[in-house]
Amino acid sequence: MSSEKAVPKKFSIKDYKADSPRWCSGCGDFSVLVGMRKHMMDAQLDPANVVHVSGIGCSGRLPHYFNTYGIHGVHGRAIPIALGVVLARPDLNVFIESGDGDALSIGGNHLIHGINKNFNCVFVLLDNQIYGLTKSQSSPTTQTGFRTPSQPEGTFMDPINPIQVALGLGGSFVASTADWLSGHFLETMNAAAAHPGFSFVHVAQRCPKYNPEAWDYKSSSWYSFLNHENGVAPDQKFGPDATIVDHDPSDRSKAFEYAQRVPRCFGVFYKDDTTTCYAKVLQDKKNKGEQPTDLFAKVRL
Amino acid sequence: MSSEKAVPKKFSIKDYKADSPRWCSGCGDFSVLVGMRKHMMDAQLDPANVVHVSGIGCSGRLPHYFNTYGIHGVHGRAIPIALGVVLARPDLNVFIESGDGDALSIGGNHLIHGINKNFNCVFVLLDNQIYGLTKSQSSPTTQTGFRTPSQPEGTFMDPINPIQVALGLGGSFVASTADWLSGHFLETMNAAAAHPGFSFVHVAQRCPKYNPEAWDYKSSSWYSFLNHENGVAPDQKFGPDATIVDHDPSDRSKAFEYAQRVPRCFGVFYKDDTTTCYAKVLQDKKNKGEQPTDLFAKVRL
Amino acid sequence: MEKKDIRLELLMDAGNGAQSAASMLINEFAKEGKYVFIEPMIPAEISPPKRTPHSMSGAIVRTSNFEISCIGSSSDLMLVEHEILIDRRLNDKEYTKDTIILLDAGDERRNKDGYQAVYNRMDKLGLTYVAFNLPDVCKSIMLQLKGRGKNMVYLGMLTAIFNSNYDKMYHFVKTSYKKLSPEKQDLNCELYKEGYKFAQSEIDVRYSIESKRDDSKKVFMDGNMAISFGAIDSGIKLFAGYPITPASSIMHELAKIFPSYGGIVHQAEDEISAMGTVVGSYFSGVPAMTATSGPGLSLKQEIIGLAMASEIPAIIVNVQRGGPSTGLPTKTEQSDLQACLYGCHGDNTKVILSVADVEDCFYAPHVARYLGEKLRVPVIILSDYATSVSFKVIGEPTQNKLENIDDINDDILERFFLTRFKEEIPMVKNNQSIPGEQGKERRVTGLSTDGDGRVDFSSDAAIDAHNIRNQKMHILKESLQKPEIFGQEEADLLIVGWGSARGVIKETIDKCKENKLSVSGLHFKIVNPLPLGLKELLSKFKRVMTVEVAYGDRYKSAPFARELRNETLVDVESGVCEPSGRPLKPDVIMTKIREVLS
Amino acid sequence: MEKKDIRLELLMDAGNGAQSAASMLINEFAKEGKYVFIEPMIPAEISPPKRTPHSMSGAIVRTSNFEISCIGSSSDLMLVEHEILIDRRLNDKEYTKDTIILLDAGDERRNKDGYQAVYNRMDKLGLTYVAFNLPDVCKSIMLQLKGRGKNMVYLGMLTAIFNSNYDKMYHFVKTSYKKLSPEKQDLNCELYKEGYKFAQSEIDVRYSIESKRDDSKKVFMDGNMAISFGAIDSGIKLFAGYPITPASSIMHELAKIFPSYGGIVHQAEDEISAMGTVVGSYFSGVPAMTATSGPGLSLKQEIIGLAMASEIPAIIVNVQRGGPSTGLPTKTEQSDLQACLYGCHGDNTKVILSVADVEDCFYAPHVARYLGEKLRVPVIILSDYATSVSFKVIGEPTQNKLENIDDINDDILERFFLTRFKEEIPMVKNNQSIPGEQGKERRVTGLSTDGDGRVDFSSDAAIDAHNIRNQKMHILKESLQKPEIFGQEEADLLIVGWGSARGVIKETIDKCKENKLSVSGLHFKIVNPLPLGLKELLSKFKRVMTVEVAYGDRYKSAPFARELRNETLVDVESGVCEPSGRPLKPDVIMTKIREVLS
Ligand SMILES: Cc1ncc(C[n+]2csc(CCOP(=O)(O)OP(=O)(O)O)c2C)c(N)n1
Ligand SMILES: Cc1ncc(C[n+]2csc(CCOP(=O)(O)OP(=O)(O)O)c2C)c(N)n1
Ligand code: SF4
Ligand code: SF4
Ligand SMILES: [Mg+2]
Ligand SMILES: [Mg+2]
Repeated sequence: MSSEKAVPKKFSIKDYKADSPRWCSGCGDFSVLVGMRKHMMDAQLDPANVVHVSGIGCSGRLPHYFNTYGIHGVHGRAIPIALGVVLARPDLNVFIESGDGDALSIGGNHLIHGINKNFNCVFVLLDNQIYGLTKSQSSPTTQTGFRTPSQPEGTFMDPINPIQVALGLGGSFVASTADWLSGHFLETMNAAAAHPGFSFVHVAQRCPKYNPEAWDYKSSSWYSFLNHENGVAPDQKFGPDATIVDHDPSDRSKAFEYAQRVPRCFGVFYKDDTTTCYAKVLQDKKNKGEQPTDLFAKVRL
Repeated sequence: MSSEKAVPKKFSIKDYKADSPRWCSGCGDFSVLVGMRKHMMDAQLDPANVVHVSGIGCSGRLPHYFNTYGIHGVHGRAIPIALGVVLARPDLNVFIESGDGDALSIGGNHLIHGINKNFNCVFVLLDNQIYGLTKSQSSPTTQTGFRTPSQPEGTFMDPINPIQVALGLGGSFVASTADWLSGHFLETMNAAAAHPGFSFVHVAQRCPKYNPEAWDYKSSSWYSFLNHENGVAPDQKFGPDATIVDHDPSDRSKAFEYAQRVPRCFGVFYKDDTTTCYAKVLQDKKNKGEQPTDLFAKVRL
Repeated sequence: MEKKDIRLELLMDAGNGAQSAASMLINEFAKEGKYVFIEPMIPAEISPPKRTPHSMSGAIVRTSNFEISCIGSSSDLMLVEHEILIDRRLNDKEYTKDTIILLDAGDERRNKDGYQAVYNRMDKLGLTYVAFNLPDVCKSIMLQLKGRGKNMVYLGMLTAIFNSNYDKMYHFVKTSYKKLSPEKQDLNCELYKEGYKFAQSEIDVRYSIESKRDDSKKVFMDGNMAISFGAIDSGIKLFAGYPITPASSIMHELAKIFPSYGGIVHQAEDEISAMGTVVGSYFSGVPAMTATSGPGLSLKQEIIGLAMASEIPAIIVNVQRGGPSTGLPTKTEQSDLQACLYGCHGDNTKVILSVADVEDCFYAPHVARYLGEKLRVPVIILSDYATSVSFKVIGEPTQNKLENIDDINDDILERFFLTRFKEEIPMVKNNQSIPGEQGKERRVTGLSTDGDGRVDFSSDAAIDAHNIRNQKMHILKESLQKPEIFGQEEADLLIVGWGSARGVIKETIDKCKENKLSVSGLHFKIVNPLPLGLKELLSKFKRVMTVEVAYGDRYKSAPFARELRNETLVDVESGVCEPSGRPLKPDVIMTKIREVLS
Repeated sequence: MEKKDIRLELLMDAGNGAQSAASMLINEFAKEGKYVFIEPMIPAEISPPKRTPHSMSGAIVRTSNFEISCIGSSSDLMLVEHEILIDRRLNDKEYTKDTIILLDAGDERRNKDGYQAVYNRMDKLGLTYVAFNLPDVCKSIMLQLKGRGKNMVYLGMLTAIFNSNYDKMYHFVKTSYKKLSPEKQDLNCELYKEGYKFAQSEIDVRYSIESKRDDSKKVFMDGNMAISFGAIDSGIKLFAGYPITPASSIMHELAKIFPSYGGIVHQAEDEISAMGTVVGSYFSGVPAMTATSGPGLSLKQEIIGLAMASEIPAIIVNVQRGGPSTGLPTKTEQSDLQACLYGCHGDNTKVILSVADVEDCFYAPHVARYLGEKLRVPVIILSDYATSVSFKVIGEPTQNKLENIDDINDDILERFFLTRFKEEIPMVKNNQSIPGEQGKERRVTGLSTDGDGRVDFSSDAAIDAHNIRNQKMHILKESLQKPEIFGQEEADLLIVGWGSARGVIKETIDKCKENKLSVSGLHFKIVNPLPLGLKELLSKFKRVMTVEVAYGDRYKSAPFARELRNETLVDVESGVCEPSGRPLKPDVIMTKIREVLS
């Protein structure tokens, strides 16, 4: 290899494109796909150094559509698989895509421990408030009263609030955005990627097929943007009628408040770049490991 | 059967005793065993109507030692099994015993969903801050720096705070007590059993064998009691030097604060008797179900 | 063309209503007294982009004037929306020289080359096809319906082609769109009418089947509906499940009606949890069931083992789909047999039932309860994708409203080739009381115990428990009757299958009889344990081979062949063992038979 | 008594230090040039109450002047702390008429009747026993040590009884208690000395074994340590696990030293997660391993299937314990074979290695890497409780510091009866790049795909993938050599086993030779796939039977017998198949052999 530095290759959006998606038309997953490609281009990530990891669901198909490395795993287990990538190869950029069922129902335990371990990745929770791929059963975020084939008289438990849960579990970066807020989405992704640790990004995702009522993307009066110089700026193009709330993402108690607030908020709820990263600790241990000693020293007679 | 009401039989403590335990001497599980027997006697529960459900661990052996019904299940899955009992037989009194590894590591997802579903049971988390039965690996609550065979240079992640997690998940009853505070323990159990819904009781449990440093049961100056008429009174006999803090268990935000507080607190952090109970909703649906219609009506040609 | 047996296919882009059109058609067929069987073809994605191979959605309909028990091998008629779908579908090779393809040429202007390529392909294959263009009137009505409604045109066409009752069907169409506005309802009816007229005048293909009058009550349901109804009728009171294709519809069906029958449907956070809840319920004396498919089965293994070791009954429906791993969620396979048999660590004893058809689906829960509660073991009901989604017209089953399992009807046991237990079943734990019983309080555990249920790690306790658990299964083994034989008890060849293979085997053997081939068939419903006397039974045939929708080759026996080989030491070959995702086909088996016999 | 081969047992209440005393003793034995093998007996609870049957803890030590490969059948000497322990232990029937029992009668005053009952029992069994009372000096020193130290007395006694080197052992004791205060160290040494003196003067039992001089370097480790060292030497860089007996000590050992070798130890939140992390790591090009036992294996099944379908290597160590379910965590069994083979839903192809002894444990990770990476499949290494905890003195293995798997030593492959692959291995997915490789970006999935890795639900794609996956395994099958045979290639009887059965088979066949019995042995290390030519091999024997620590009976073949029957159609009987929790015993096999041959 030559010792001169190669002129950095400029990656264009098409360098991130792979197979064509098989979602319903109007599905918010398309916008997420586009937004994430944009983010990778913005960050000029070499596709060869990117790994997308997902579970099963409509959202779980995302990795197939990026021309990067990817693991479309099994239902609910994207986080442990991604941790394997991160522990093995700290040089890679790791993204996780998970649905509300995938992350909060079957995958709940890994979410607890992923957040707690705070390993470096961007975790994108595509919340369409429904099980898409299995044809519309209630998910942990389905709105109360919404009729589904598994709860035909209306979903009867109160939905879990994913942002509150992530904060409760001690998340070091907790943000929320929406698939249709393309500018806000992109900036959120950029901020998440810049954060060292487990960046939890909740995405309001449209499912026109099974839960069109979940998110009213045509109006913007029902939500607020959290605004701060250390956060993400409001998206006034796509969310012109949203109120704007100033919120310092280092304030955890306030973050809890905003997480529970009506109208609901998009933006960065909480961020702390100083939390211990599990993978980093382990990698440091390994790197500072003394030189290999005699393997059998201890057991030799 | 005679139509006259039978005179209620008075159950004595020995009616709750079964096999003799196989724990290390000095283990806090003994105190929990005694405390729970006392509670059952106080409440004059018919042993035939009690079911203890546990996972695997030293703590998981508890059900064997009560002369009631019991299921010593598999590691981490006591909650789903107990839910089965509760859904099937709302007439039974259901207790769950789970260790810190059982509940917070492998069983984390069921804890999320057990708390969220808020079905009627008393959930006892025996927190010795260590994996006892498998010989002392770090658990999610092991104190930072504590050396264990799995993290021999010292446990390096910050411990999970079980009380904060339970509150974050929306627990309807969240309390903490200690195995050696026999009066406080008993009262906490009584309060938990009286609560309709998922009563989360955290128990500081001594493991003299593997983690004697976790809880300093000989002194009481390092903790406080939360005190309130709707809570549990301080245990001044066993905790004479503990400070006393007034806390109204209906105040969730304050509960969060106390959960994170140093010195740590014992008592009822939060209680809300009005939260929807999953099992009850399902049972009501079933009970109000119209009379059986013709099974084949819909499919008959 | 007067026929006894016709298979037709309607293939459209997903979301265009092929399945609902087909089910209207066969409803009418069924009312006319025909026998019908319908297998929907469902894409694995919700609404994959149209005009791609992935969007192929539709239905295969087989109708006849005699009882049919499988979907058959190839279609007589295929009505196809565009060139990509037929191109995709031809790969499955479910056609013959006599197959007629009606190809809508409406998209030809969008892809002339594509159409031409398909025409060439069909020419090369020697297939008869008609490329048609719908009349403009249809197109303009569809425009008013925002592009929808083509399925009604096709339904009209099929009504004409099959000489079905136009008036009744028209009425049916009219009443089927209750949720639409009256105008839209009318437009759909119009489309139906225009399709009928179009085919009447322009399409020169006709089929008819003489309808049989049969006044017995008939019901029309698919395998999963039958399991749900069966669960209710068998006295199960709790269902715990987690959504997974193709098992989910059992939960959906129950969610609608279970509460009226005193039942509870619980959607758990995952399959492990659902399994735990079933165990908790059954321990408490309330019969409970879960339903899942491959990946979910893998997750449930640990708790299935707990149920077995702690002698708690549990009913698990596993609807097999294409595998391994996430595999092909909307395709059929029979590859989970061994995961059911051996999936859980340690020595395993459990009962595995399989279902041959929709009727079996209805009665399997009854038998599962009987065996599960008598033996106090987990019982797995193995169904498969094809059975779960295939609708069939069947005689209305008698309702049992079973409470106490001892009241189970002998006929139901007979259906699964089972004799009622005559002896007491031994238990590892002598006390098998349920909560509430006073003075009999007890604890169960997955740890080794003695007969009193006390934790005991001694060799004696372990060996005793192993012996008793296996003894229970052996009692069942001894209670099994000879499985169902089609044809002679001695012949040149025996084909063997289980579960959904029954219909295909039956039909194949019928054909063999017609062709005077010395071939018999053997079919199993209970696949674990296997009955006694199998070695003698198989030894009467010169060759024995299985037919399975599962992998096998010269080095590796297909799953059921493997079990039979071990059990009998007879050289059971893996005859037809192609996990293609499609059900077994009598023609493929016939070809294999001729090859073997030649 | 001059002997070639002695087995002794030290049984004490849990927590009293029997195991550490025994390991000091055998360390010294080993240094003296004896061959040693030690099997600890560990209760399933941490410190069960003393003076109960549950508290039995101890060690069985076998020592000899020839290479030994199993723990044997019965003990020559048992030194036992009190009457309850010997009573419990007699149930296991590991004694002969020649067994001498030294029973500490110190507790006799607490339970005269109990002692008497045991004396009666031993009398009835015709056993020789010596009830002894420790001298008061020991008691008073132990008092100063708060009741501890009895194990040192016993160690002193054993030194005398075995004519071992007192000075060296004294020194060893002295340096072994570094963590104690100097006074306590001295007290322990005192106790040791007093024990020695006591036995010298009061106990009239002596054994000696002529030590062989052998100057080659020796190491002393148990199976799990060997696996840990092997993992490091084989170039594995990541370990992800969840604690479970008896697999945990692999994680513990690695946690201590792995970082110095560039490795990472990750304690996951559960077994599913650990498995996922292994897959993520291996996909990224970094060899990774997990280790578990039965219940954990059941949980891992789904992701093992993902690894298989998506062609990601993964190394899974499964240390078998007593089952089913939670079973007997500190007892041995070989009952997970079929869960490994078939546990995951759908058609499964994976490699299963088993280990015969401590040396195999060291090399198994190398072979697992070789096969896993070449074939890109999951590889399971099957060990068992007995192997995992049994210490053995072995020649020091050569270190390989393997990086590229193609550099693996032929000797290592040979050890597992394997030939290096000569051909290219076909892959379902043509592109098998790892992250970082530019222009070769790819996605993997558990869904069905075509050769380009694109999701494809067509029959053709599914069939192709099935074929290629199985073809890979067949290439391995064809690369397997004939497994190890003990004795002649033709005989009246062949006994067959796998994994930890090797030593017992070897020893049994040696005895058969001595007794001129026409019996051979066959042992497998790779248990899936099985080698070609087995039918021919087995057919040369009049009868074939397996010896397994797993359940089998007249109706149900033991697991390995079942596999062989299917593979060969030879009537392989389940010869010795008692899942007692104890390792196979040559004597039990001999009895069976005589029964069969008579
Ligand atoms: C172990 C397992 N259980 C169940 C399924 C079936 N399944 C596939 S996707 C899915 C849920 C999808 O919902 P969500 O995670 O919200 O994703 P979405 O489709 O809405 O994007 C389920 C239950 C599976 N594939 N594997
Ligand atoms: C599936 C499974 N994984 C692992 C184990 C091993 N195991 C038994 S108990 C236990 C943890 C015990 O810790 P904890 O839950 O804190 O209980 P304690 O013993 O401390 O009371 C583990 C990992 C098991 N039995 N099953
Ligand atoms: S079902 Fe919903 S989430 Fe899935 S592809 Fe369609 S619109 Fe998107
Ligand atoms: S190890 Fe700890 S928790 Fe377990 S029995 Fe002993 S003292 Fe109790
Ligand atoms: Mg969703
Ligand atoms: Mg613990």
